[in-house]
Amino acid sequence: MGHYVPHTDDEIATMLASIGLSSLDELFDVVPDALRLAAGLDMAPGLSEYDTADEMVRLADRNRTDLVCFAGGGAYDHDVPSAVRRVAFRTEFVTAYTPYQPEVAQGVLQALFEYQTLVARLAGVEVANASLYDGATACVEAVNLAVAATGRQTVWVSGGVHDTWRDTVRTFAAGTGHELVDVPLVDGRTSWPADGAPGAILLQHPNKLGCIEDLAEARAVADRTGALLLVAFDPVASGLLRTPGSLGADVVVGEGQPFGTPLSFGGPYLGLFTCRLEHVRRLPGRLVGETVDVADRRAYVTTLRTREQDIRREKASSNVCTNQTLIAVVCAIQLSWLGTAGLRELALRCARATRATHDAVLGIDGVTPMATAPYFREFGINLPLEPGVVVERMAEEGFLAGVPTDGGLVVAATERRTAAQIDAYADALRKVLS
Amino acid sequence: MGHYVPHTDDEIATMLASIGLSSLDELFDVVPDALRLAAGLDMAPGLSEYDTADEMVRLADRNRTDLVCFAGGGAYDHDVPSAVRRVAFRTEFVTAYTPYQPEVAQGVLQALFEYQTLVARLAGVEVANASLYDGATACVEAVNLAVAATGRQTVWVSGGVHDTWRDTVRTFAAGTGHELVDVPLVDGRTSWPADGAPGAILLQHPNKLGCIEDLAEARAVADRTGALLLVAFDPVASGLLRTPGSLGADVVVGEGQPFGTPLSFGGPYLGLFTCRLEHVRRLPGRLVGETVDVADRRAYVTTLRTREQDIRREKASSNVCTNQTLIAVVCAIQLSWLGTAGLRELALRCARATRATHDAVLGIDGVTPMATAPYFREFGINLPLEPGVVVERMAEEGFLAGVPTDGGLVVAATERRTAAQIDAYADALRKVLS
Amino acid sequence: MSSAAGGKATSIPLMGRDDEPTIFELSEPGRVAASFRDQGLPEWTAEELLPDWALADESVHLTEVSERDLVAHFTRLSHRQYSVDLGAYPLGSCTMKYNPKLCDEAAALPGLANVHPSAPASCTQGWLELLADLGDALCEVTGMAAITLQPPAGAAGELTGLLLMRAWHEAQGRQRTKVIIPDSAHGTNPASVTLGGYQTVTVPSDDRGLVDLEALRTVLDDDVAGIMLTNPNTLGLFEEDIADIAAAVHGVGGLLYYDGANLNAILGVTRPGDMGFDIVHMNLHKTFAVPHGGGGPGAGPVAVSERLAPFLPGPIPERRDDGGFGWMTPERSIGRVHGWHGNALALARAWSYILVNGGDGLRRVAEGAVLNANWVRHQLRGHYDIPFDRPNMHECVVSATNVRKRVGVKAIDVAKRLLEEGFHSPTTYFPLIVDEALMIEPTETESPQTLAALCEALIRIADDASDADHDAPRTTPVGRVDEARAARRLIPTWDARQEA
Amino acid sequence: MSSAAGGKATSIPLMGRDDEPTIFELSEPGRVAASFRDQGLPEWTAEELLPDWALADESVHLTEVSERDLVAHFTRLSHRQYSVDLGAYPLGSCTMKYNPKLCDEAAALPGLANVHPSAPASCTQGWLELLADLGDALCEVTGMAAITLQPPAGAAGELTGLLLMRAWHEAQGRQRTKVIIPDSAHGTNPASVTLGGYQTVTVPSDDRGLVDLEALRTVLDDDVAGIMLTNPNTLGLFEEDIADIAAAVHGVGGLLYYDGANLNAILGVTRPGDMGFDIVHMNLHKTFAVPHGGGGPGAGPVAVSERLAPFLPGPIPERRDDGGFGWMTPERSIGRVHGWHGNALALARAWSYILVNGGDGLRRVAEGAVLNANWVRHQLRGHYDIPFDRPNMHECVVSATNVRKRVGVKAIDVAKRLLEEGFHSPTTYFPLIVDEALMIEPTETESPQTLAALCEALIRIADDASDADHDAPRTTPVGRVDEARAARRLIPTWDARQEA
Ligand SMILES: Cc1ncc(COP(=O)(O)O)c(C=O)c1O
Ligand SMILES: Cc1ncc(COP(=O)(O)O)c(C=O)c1O
Repeated sequence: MGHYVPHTDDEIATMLASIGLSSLDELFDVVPDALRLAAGLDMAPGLSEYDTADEMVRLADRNRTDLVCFAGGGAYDHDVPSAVRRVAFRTEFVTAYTPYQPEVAQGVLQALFEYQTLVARLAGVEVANASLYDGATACVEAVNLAVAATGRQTVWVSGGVHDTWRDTVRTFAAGTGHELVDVPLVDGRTSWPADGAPGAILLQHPNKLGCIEDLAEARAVADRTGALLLVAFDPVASGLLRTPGSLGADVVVGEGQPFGTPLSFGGPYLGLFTCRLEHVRRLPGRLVGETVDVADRRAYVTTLRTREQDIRREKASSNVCTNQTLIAVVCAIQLSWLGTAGLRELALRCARATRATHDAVLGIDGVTPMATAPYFREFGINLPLEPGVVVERMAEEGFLAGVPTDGGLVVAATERRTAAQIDAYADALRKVLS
Repeated sequence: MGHYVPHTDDEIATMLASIGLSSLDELFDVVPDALRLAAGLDMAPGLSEYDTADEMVRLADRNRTDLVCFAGGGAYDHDVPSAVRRVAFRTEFVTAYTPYQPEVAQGVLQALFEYQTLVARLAGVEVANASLYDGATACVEAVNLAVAATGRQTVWVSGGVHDTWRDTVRTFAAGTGHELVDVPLVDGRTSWPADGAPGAILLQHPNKLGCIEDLAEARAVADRTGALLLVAFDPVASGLLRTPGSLGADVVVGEGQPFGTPLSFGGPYLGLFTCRLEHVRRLPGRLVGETVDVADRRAYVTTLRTREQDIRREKASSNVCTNQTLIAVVCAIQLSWLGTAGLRELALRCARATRATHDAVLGIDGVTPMATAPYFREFGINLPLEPGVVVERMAEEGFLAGVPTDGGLVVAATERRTAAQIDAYADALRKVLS
Repeated sequence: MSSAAGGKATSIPLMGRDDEPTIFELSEPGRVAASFRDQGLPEWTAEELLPDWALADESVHLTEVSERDLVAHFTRLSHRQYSVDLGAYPLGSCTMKYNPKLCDEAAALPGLANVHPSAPASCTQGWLELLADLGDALCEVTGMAAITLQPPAGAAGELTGLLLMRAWHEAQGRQRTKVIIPDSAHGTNPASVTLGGYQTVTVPSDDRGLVDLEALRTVLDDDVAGIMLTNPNTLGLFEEDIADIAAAVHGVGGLLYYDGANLNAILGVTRPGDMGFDIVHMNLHKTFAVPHGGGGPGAGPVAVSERLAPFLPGPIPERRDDGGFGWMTPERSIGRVHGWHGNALALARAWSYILVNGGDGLRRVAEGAVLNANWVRHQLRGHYDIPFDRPNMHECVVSATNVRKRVGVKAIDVAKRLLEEGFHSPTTYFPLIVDEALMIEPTETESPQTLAALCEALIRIADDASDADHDAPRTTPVGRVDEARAARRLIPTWDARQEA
Repeated sequence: MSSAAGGKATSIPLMGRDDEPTIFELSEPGRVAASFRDQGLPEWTAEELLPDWALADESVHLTEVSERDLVAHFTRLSHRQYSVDLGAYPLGSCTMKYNPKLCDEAAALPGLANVHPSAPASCTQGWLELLADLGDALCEVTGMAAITLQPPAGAAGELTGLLLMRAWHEAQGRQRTKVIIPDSAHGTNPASVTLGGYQTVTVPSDDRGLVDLEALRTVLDDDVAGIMLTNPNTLGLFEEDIADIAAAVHGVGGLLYYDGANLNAILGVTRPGDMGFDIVHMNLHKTFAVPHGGGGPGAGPVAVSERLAPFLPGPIPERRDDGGFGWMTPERSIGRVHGWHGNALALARAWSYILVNGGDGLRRVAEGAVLNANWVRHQLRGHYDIPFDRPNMHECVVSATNVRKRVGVKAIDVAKRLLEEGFHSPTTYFPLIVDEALMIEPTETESPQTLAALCEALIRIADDASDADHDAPRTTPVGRVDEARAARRLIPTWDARQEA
């Protein structure tokens, strides 16, 4: 229906005439006949807005949103306050482009400056960029930075990094030629090789089984091997745990979805990328900095642009252009809404719900822990049944039971989970397993 | 929980000290002890935002929104495009107050100026105010204006005016002492008394049975009796029918809900009030006018304020202060979205759906028309069963069957109703009546 | 305290100076935004459906714009509009507090918004429960026995109340002609009195700024139907003699009407019912976080004491013994005052606000509002006249008389200057008994930092006042607007302008 | 045509001059906005739950603000931001078209937004059907056989495409080292080539602004893995020799990669697949109405021809014979390129956009875009240099060289001046082969009135250019920003500023 092309027939005729054409087809005379799509696209004709909305609702209704969520694995079921939604999705933020003209983009630029400050604090390092795609691709960029910084191609990757994140790192390593060495978890903690000279060591904290890693030890390994320490962290954990930066991480990346972004079937999410100041010139993606305007008024602008692809081209630190700015704005607003006390409270409530869930399910026959190491907001269990089957059966009971990994199931509980839901979950699991 | 009082305990202490108090209670020392609420309010403590939202959802889920709507009677089930919702509820419109300071209220003022223009055009008269509460109270104000203008207390009120609207007019007449004379419908049209000298005659067009009134005749009656002609119109009808103003109405009022406002269980709706220029000094409520600022720039401001209660006090033309501005803004945006062609198309589609429904149900045994006069977007039927019972039974079948009146049922169909829904409706009604 | 003020709209000057063309100027023949769903019906023509005599010769001309231009036009207009979400709005008597966003979302729930008002009770149990719960809560807050939620605004509540007064007196078999209001009353009070069929008798305020009890006694006789009061009154002062006033009015068989515009000040502290009031209206758009929407919609429920309950407008939601809900109409009801059930979605907002605050939170609201207003009065002392310099409640009324005498700068100039400082202006020239009145209601949602910045600005304005202030505001989308010309040369529509 | 321009943000020139304090300056110790639901769990302390060695000594300091101040702060920031919904955004290569609001609402549907990405297919049939439908539609639009929806942006799509190229060549048992790109290519192309493990070989454009076929032939050898092209290219010109180019590249066993940033120009007119391309990425945030969000998120699906399908990232949604949907991973998949399924909600927006437009509507989009861009080129002729003055597609690149020579006013000055006129600037200094380049892409959603106003402004700027233009913009929230200083004296966070 092309509702969104405003031109009237008269206007089209006038405009065509003024450029010396007599039909819209002539606009495409430069396209060789052989390449013209004679019959047009083989697609249904356009619908009205309302029929379109009805179809979208039909599709949405075919998803189970009634499931009480105990799944995590990098995507967490947190509450989002109305204020954050309302403000973050104001059309000035939603329909703006990259702030190439800072004089009319102070809104987005300042929001990103505040975002960078908040995220750098969570990571415990000096610099955060203006966002990357997601946690998985942030790991890829961290590896690239480290290899460039150390000139060493080998990277030790902990088995505690989410499976899909490791797969992603591996996919891109095929292009860069990095050599990835898988490092196993032993009772829920990464056990590093005795020797070797990697350019970087990458681990996740807390890791995919929910276990809290020994970052001090990891730092020691990095020092011993001359590698950079790359930590994929859960930013919510910084509400209670020491920050990776404070424990010596060189690059700290993570997934920002927990701050204001719904589960969204996996995207758009938010790639957090932070590092020590010494690495800022290798930082991937955009960076906003404070400066002044001609009248010496405070102003913000994207800076150190010479790192970027549009200027440095094949020598750029990364190929990232479009990032996840709007989600970064959401994150900044959500973190401001939580505030210092709220972040701690959020982390504490996740930990409490997880402990309660842990205690409830480990009482069930045949359920054993995947690891004994301390956990924060999720934990792994071994089951007498294939985890995929358990997930399907639990769905029939109204629960998303968890995320299967390493033959077990990782169960997460956020501040949204109540005692009643946790009890019901345990009862359902007992029923499914019996 | 008082989440919305920002003060910290330290700040409260500092502020109290600076005004010479030592406790919050002392703020209320001026309230005699005998009047103090010692025990506090007998109400539950505050909830979190999320628990509050859950409770609101619980209540919302107890309403049947699955019913396919064939009810009208002044509240119509129209589609509202996303663009209208998104723009009208921008926070600058939602959280602004009455434009007492025009220099910082040009947004609302210009939107109202555009609203007044659009609504005056629909009515076919020169002036529209900035909104009243709803269609029913707009009728009250019309009667008050007419009585003041003619100095005659008697008002002839057509039986074709919605029952609830007539009740409302009657309620307020108790205060003003107007004498209301009910004028009956005969086969769907108002049949005016031969003689009498009313200050005004009020009819609805199309009327509560959906029938198109003979406004030319009404004008003749008004001329003969020296009364003002007050017409409560359906603004959607102006998409096809002659406007009341073009047929001689002095005051044209109506319900603006059909333009962008969901059914909303009856409110907030929008009282449309328009009249001929000669009556502008008796206009109830606010009026926006165009003017200039000191620099001769175009500007808008509320005008002819001397009519209003805050200045004229007991001699004011009305007591209205707060009106329905936001709904007027919604209406202006919806009318702009519909546009000239869209309004006509909307009216035509309502008329088509209503005709199709009419033809489908009148084929059913025992169903007879309440009137044979031409109808526009709803029509009345007599049923072999008590209409209230039919409505209940039809609800079980998934339909809101219509609005009962005068022992019959008035059935309406908008542009949202499809051939399939109309057939299903007729089948259900056949089933219910058999 | 940190330097920056949260509630100061430091970006206010951002609003466009360039004027925005009207939607009519953006209109272009043939442009269309509208689209309609596929109905699958025969495409009957208008002529096939309707009689010729009824059909218009040509369709009403509205606009012809694209959705893109429509959205941009109204978005740009929104950038020319001040609002609570941009900055502080200390507009006395209007209670321009911050309204929690959760209330917006509650009111937008499809389960509430997509319900036809005529749907039978069996299909609207959620709505009925909500309205019944809200009614109970409002009765508890005001100390009354029964309530109607129909009145769509305060003034509508007032008139409803006066009609209840009239019905009650008639039921007692007496005709009364007068209603007393104080000289500080809001304009809607006398206007409503007239529409209620009564004459207004004005009673003066004494030097405390309170109702002059002696003067009141002199006008009280058995022709008095009742009295309308706000408490705290429009000066923001608590009517300390309210018990005596009530006794005196009741003594002559009159009723007391409570104008609830200032209820925010006493939530959980004291109740109109306990003060002796018989009829109470509330402005949910002031006290219970219904946003003002540029002038409305609001909601003005009216609560009454036991003896007036039988006269309330109907229908009223009621709890059934089976736990369900239904509608009932009081036997001696004055009839309905709204086409349906009042501004229902506004009522839903108010309910969500009450739920989130709870009884404890509502008391905090009053404490915050009164604390802020008293703090402001103390700050302004010495810079503005304070005609009634005593502990106030939720608002304080100061006067620019001294400034006018000194440099000829009036309250309106102060108001316009404040706009330049990034704040909305206080209410000016009301109440009428204070000249050069500036009525300041900070509300509880503004922080001490914001109040400090507001007071600094007001003080700077008073101390540095000069002739130049008559040219204020200079940083707003338009400069001072010529109101006189608007009335002299009336242009109420775009069409009138075309002819003009 | 009416005088007023719908797309001109006439309110922009006054966006706030006052700067807005940072959220950190608004922060006040003890202030809280957050609230949490009642979990009904034991209130274990952190020490009871976690080992001491892991616990932080003090919590990370974020902010301490009220919800009211939070909302006002970000609302005011939004008033300091230009956006498509405020006015025209003729930013070449970015396709800043108006995005229908219905797409926003589609993406906000709880049934789409509240689904965990790990939920089993049995619980996400709606999502799988949506993704499968979208994939089919995008394959039809591009003329390809299979697709991955995982890449979250164009650059990610490029790199995914290059890894597919590499995997394919390896499967053929050969190692190739070079990828050819034209000198007019976007920066992400060479950057992606490097990350794909290839060397970039640049081929010049000829005097038509098209790939120099002869020059191309000279660099083609069996070490060439493939070529990356946009068509229309970044000059907005259609590569007329594309068939010969494809033949030549395929002749040496290379693959053709299509950078879909300019797909808007050819929707329903011609297809990369028909031109001979093997791999195609689309920028759904350009062509399919995903709003840019201030820089993202977008979506960059990659479609491929039959022979490359087995290498696609997985999992991929597939239709089951029983009518249901499931996930499958191609047997020789290069692996995943995103943590989950890509920017799913952006994909949902795109699907709603395709549904509402349909095949017919998409062709109209291309027609409107190309018509607008050609009309603009004709208007600007004589005022700006037009290096390649021939029929263009969706955008035209003009040069301010003449203006610079005349009065020393550069492309950047023209861009800043245009901000004063209430429009966003065109893309400047890209493509690199045009000096003082101004790359103008009006998009199809701007009306002729808007284009006329835009061209008038651009012409006025060129004709009246003077030294004063170096001071532009003067009416924006801030004046010209010192970018050099930002890099020299790096302040990437509020904390760095405190130390600085
Ligand atoms: C003291 C007082 N009474 C009555 C009213 C009228 O209320 P409404 O505007 O809701 O009709 C107001 C409103 O400003 C007021 O301030
Ligand atoms: C021609 C061209 N190619 C590639 C890209 C990169 O796409 P994205 O920004 O989505 O990564 C762009 C974006 O501006 C572009 O214009």
